[in-house]
Amino acid sequence: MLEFLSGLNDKPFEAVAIILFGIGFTTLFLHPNLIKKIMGLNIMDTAVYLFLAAKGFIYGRKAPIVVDGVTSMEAYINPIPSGLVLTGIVVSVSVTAVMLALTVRLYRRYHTLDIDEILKIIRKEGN
Amino acid sequence: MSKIRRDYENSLWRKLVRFVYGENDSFHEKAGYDIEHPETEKRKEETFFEEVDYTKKKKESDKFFAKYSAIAEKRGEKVYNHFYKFLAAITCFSIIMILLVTVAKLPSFGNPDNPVNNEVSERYIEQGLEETGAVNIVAGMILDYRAFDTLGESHVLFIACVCVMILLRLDKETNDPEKLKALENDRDFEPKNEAILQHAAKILVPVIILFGIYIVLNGHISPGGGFAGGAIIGSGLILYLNAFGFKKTEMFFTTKTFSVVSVSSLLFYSLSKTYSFFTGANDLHSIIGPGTPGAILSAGLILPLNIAVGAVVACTMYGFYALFRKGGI
Amino acid sequence: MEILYAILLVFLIVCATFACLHKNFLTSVIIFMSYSVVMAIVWMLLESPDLAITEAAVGAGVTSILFFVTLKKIHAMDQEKNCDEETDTSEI
Amino acid sequence: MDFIKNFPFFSIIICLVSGVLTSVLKKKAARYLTYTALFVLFVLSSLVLFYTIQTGDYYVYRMGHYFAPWGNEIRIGVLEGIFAVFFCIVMLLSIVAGEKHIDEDVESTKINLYYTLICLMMSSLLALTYTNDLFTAYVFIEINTITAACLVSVSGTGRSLYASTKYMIMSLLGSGLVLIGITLLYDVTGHLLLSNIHDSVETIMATGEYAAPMTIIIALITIGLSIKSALFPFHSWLPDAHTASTISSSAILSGLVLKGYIIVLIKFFYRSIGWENVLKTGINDVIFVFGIMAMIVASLFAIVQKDIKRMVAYSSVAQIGYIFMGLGIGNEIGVIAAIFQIFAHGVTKSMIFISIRGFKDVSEHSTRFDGIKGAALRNKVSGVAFAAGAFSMVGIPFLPGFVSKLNFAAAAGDFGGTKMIIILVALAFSTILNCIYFFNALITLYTPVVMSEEEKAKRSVKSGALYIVTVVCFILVNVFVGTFSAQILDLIESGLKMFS
Repeated sequence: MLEFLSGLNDKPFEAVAIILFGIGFTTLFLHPNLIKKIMGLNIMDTAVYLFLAAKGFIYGRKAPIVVDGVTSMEAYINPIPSGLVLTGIVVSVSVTAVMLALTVRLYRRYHTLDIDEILKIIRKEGN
Repeated sequence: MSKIRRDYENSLWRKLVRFVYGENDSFHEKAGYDIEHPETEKRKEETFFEEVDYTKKKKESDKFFAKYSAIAEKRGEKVYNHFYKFLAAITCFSIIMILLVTVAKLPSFGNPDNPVNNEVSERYIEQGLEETGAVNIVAGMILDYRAFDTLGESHVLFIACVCVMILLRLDKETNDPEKLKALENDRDFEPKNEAILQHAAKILVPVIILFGIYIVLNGHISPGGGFAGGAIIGSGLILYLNAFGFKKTEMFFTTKTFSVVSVSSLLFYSLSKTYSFFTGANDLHSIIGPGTPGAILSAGLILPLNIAVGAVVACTMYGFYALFRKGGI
Repeated sequence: MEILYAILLVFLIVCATFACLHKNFLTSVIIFMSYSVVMAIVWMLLESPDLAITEAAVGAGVTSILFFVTLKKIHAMDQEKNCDEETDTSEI
Repeated sequence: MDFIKNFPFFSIIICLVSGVLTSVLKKKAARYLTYTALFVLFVLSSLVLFYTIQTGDYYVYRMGHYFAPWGNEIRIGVLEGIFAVFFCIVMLLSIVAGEKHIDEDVESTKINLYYTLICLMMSSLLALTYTNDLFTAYVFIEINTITAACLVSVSGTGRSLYASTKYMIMSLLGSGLVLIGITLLYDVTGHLLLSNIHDSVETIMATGEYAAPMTIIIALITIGLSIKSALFPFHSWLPDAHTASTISSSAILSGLVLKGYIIVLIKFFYRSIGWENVLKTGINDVIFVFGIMAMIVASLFAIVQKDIKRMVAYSSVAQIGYIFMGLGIGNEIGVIAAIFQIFAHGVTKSMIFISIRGFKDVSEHSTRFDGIKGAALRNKVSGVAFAAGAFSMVGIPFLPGFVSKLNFAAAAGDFGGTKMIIILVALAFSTILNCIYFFNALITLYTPVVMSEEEKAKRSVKSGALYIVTVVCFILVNVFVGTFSAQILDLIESGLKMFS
């Protein structure tokens, strides 16, 4: 059954990134608790950025900082994924901050962190 | 016998199975912050009929009937819960398997002739130095080649801070009783001024902020840049706030400084980028030259932009913490 | 060198699963913090230092501080609600 | 390079700068700055539209000194021009109509922050229509998500906080899938620019080397964007979000936010994958099926609702189903009909949400059917507006809804085969369902209710003159889109030709 996964054995970082994406996605999707959902969201985002950073890596090449004037392409890895992931990390922080602010407001209003519980209270009280 | 049973009960595999099949007691936070689930307790000490007069018995049977219908409805909901959780677990598992299969077919890890290493990355590396003057090619790419993304990026951070302000800021003149109550008890959450934290902060805070400034200033030479340096300065300020309390921090960092610093650096960022985009699009000569690579004051606009982004990120990170903690910056 | 990759990656997966499965919030936030730090180290190994510094400062630093302050805020609201209703809640 | 080419870039920067400025201004100053900014935007976008119609071809605006694959680039054609003008009109009218009501719903000290959200929402919508780079689209999708979630939760009631959290979680699931789609696409093609991706996709489709991952990538990005634009199976966040938010937020959310993601999807299909390759992978049939299901099931849900706002929200889900069904048909006319439906639904649905707030004023803040009985007699203007919106949705001639239904039938006719039968049956059935719930709402609104004196006093609050003027403008815009639909369709057709 595992021969179609054989392509993964020389790709350790991508395989782990996809597994982490699965863990984060499942937690965000399944877990009723809000804080665990946000944690799942963070894990999902960092997993995608790990995948993107692993795509830029080239064996035997150094970080894209020009060292003593060498500017040939063979000396450095691909800088584009680093640029994209830098942008992505800040997006994850801002989304986490907004979600946590919503959680605090929800807890102040409903005194529970469980999103199904909140739905029941809303249905009962009507607001 | 029971010891084996108990080990089996809380072994990892049993927990995973129960997590997948959705009995939620292994995850349902008994110890955490949820209220205890009333109906599980209620059902245990449920008493049946005693000899009572007719009206009381009528009321009793109504309550009894209501409870049973509640349980029936609760069971319906439990079945739905199980079904929904099982279906959701299946969809997540299938998504992960599909992704694993696609990743297996993708170009291999780390070999030089991937489709990713094409003429786009070649130009960034080959002419990156003399076109942008930034030794750190990634910083050159972010703040000069693809600057529109990073412009959007710092506005993502700004809009997140505005959202947290809308949600958590407690203004004096709100008439909402819940907010006013929250306003008082936030005030008494002043940090506890322990001596240990204050002494540690006295040594650590200057070092952290100095290191953050170093990262911001050398953004185009060594790795780092506006985002990393700003976050370091922001956490230095948070440490200072925790150690010395709101009164001392408000001496040098109030709402006015926050809005002045973040708005002015965002405006500087937008206007300088408008200038460079406008001159670029209309093929006018822009007066910003790449400067001598390696020197601090080189790489054209990248240094001031790094300082602006560092200021925005530092203010926003500190703003997040202060808004959460005190409901105001 | 391969062994180091393997150890870190297995550590990442273990941290991620336990951060999501653990009942207590404070422990799962601490496990999440270690997840971010190890992610920063992995990015160092993948030759992208910019990401390592940013992930360490922003991911491990500020995100975890925000989680902690949310827990503190929730615990504070819990205390204040309790002194109205005198029901006990377990320590964090 | 004549000066008018800079206008799209200027409009994005104006939004960003005015967004930053309003966060520190006072309430009244922030409000008038937003109005002037949006009016200037409207003028700039219409000038750009006329310019692109005259030149008859798209042009590429290079952001900075470096050409496209290296630097950023925005691309402006007739279609982007129409979208920009449409966004400006609906945004401006929604906010001006909601001015008095925003003061009631939002805390007085935070109203300038509300206008910050509006400006940055506008900049993300414009950037999403103009951008030619996939990662810039992702960054502005994130800005759009955060602003939309905060627009829902700005009123601060428990229900709006819950709706905003649910919306945020579903939306972030969607953008997680979009992000992994973009990463895989970048990894396989090596480019982030939509037009360059097209050439690599052609070679991939030809050699078939990465053909399987290619379909998965298209599927991921399509599912991600359809989650964000509330296509049928993923629509559960939309009714809560639209019912709980304030007047202008619900108008903007249903009229504009959902459309931004559909525009990115169309751009992704047309420009980077190429319409024939999309047909080859068969993704459009999946969208077609979801669209048909949305039209039928969402309309059934709308009938059983007891709250008029939830009913209109479910009808939004049905109309989004129309758009995706149009995309799914597969021929050129289907896409044109879908794009026209984007305008028709945007203009009509925002007007309906604005008019519902008018009913809420005159019936003690209740939007349930028993509460608003006879409200249209008390608040004449919103009664007329709701009637116009309902007629347009149902498909009365001279109104946009009718023209889009006509186009869908024409597209079905042109395509022929079993799809044509399915479409025509679904169109007829969902129009009947539309009639049922919209006319039911109209009847309850127009039934006179005998009220005692003090009830009459309580329920006769007068909505401001500005509200009446803007609602009349909304009706005029609707009639304009309905009557001049032939010219608009030609513009869309010419725009679509230069779109790929």
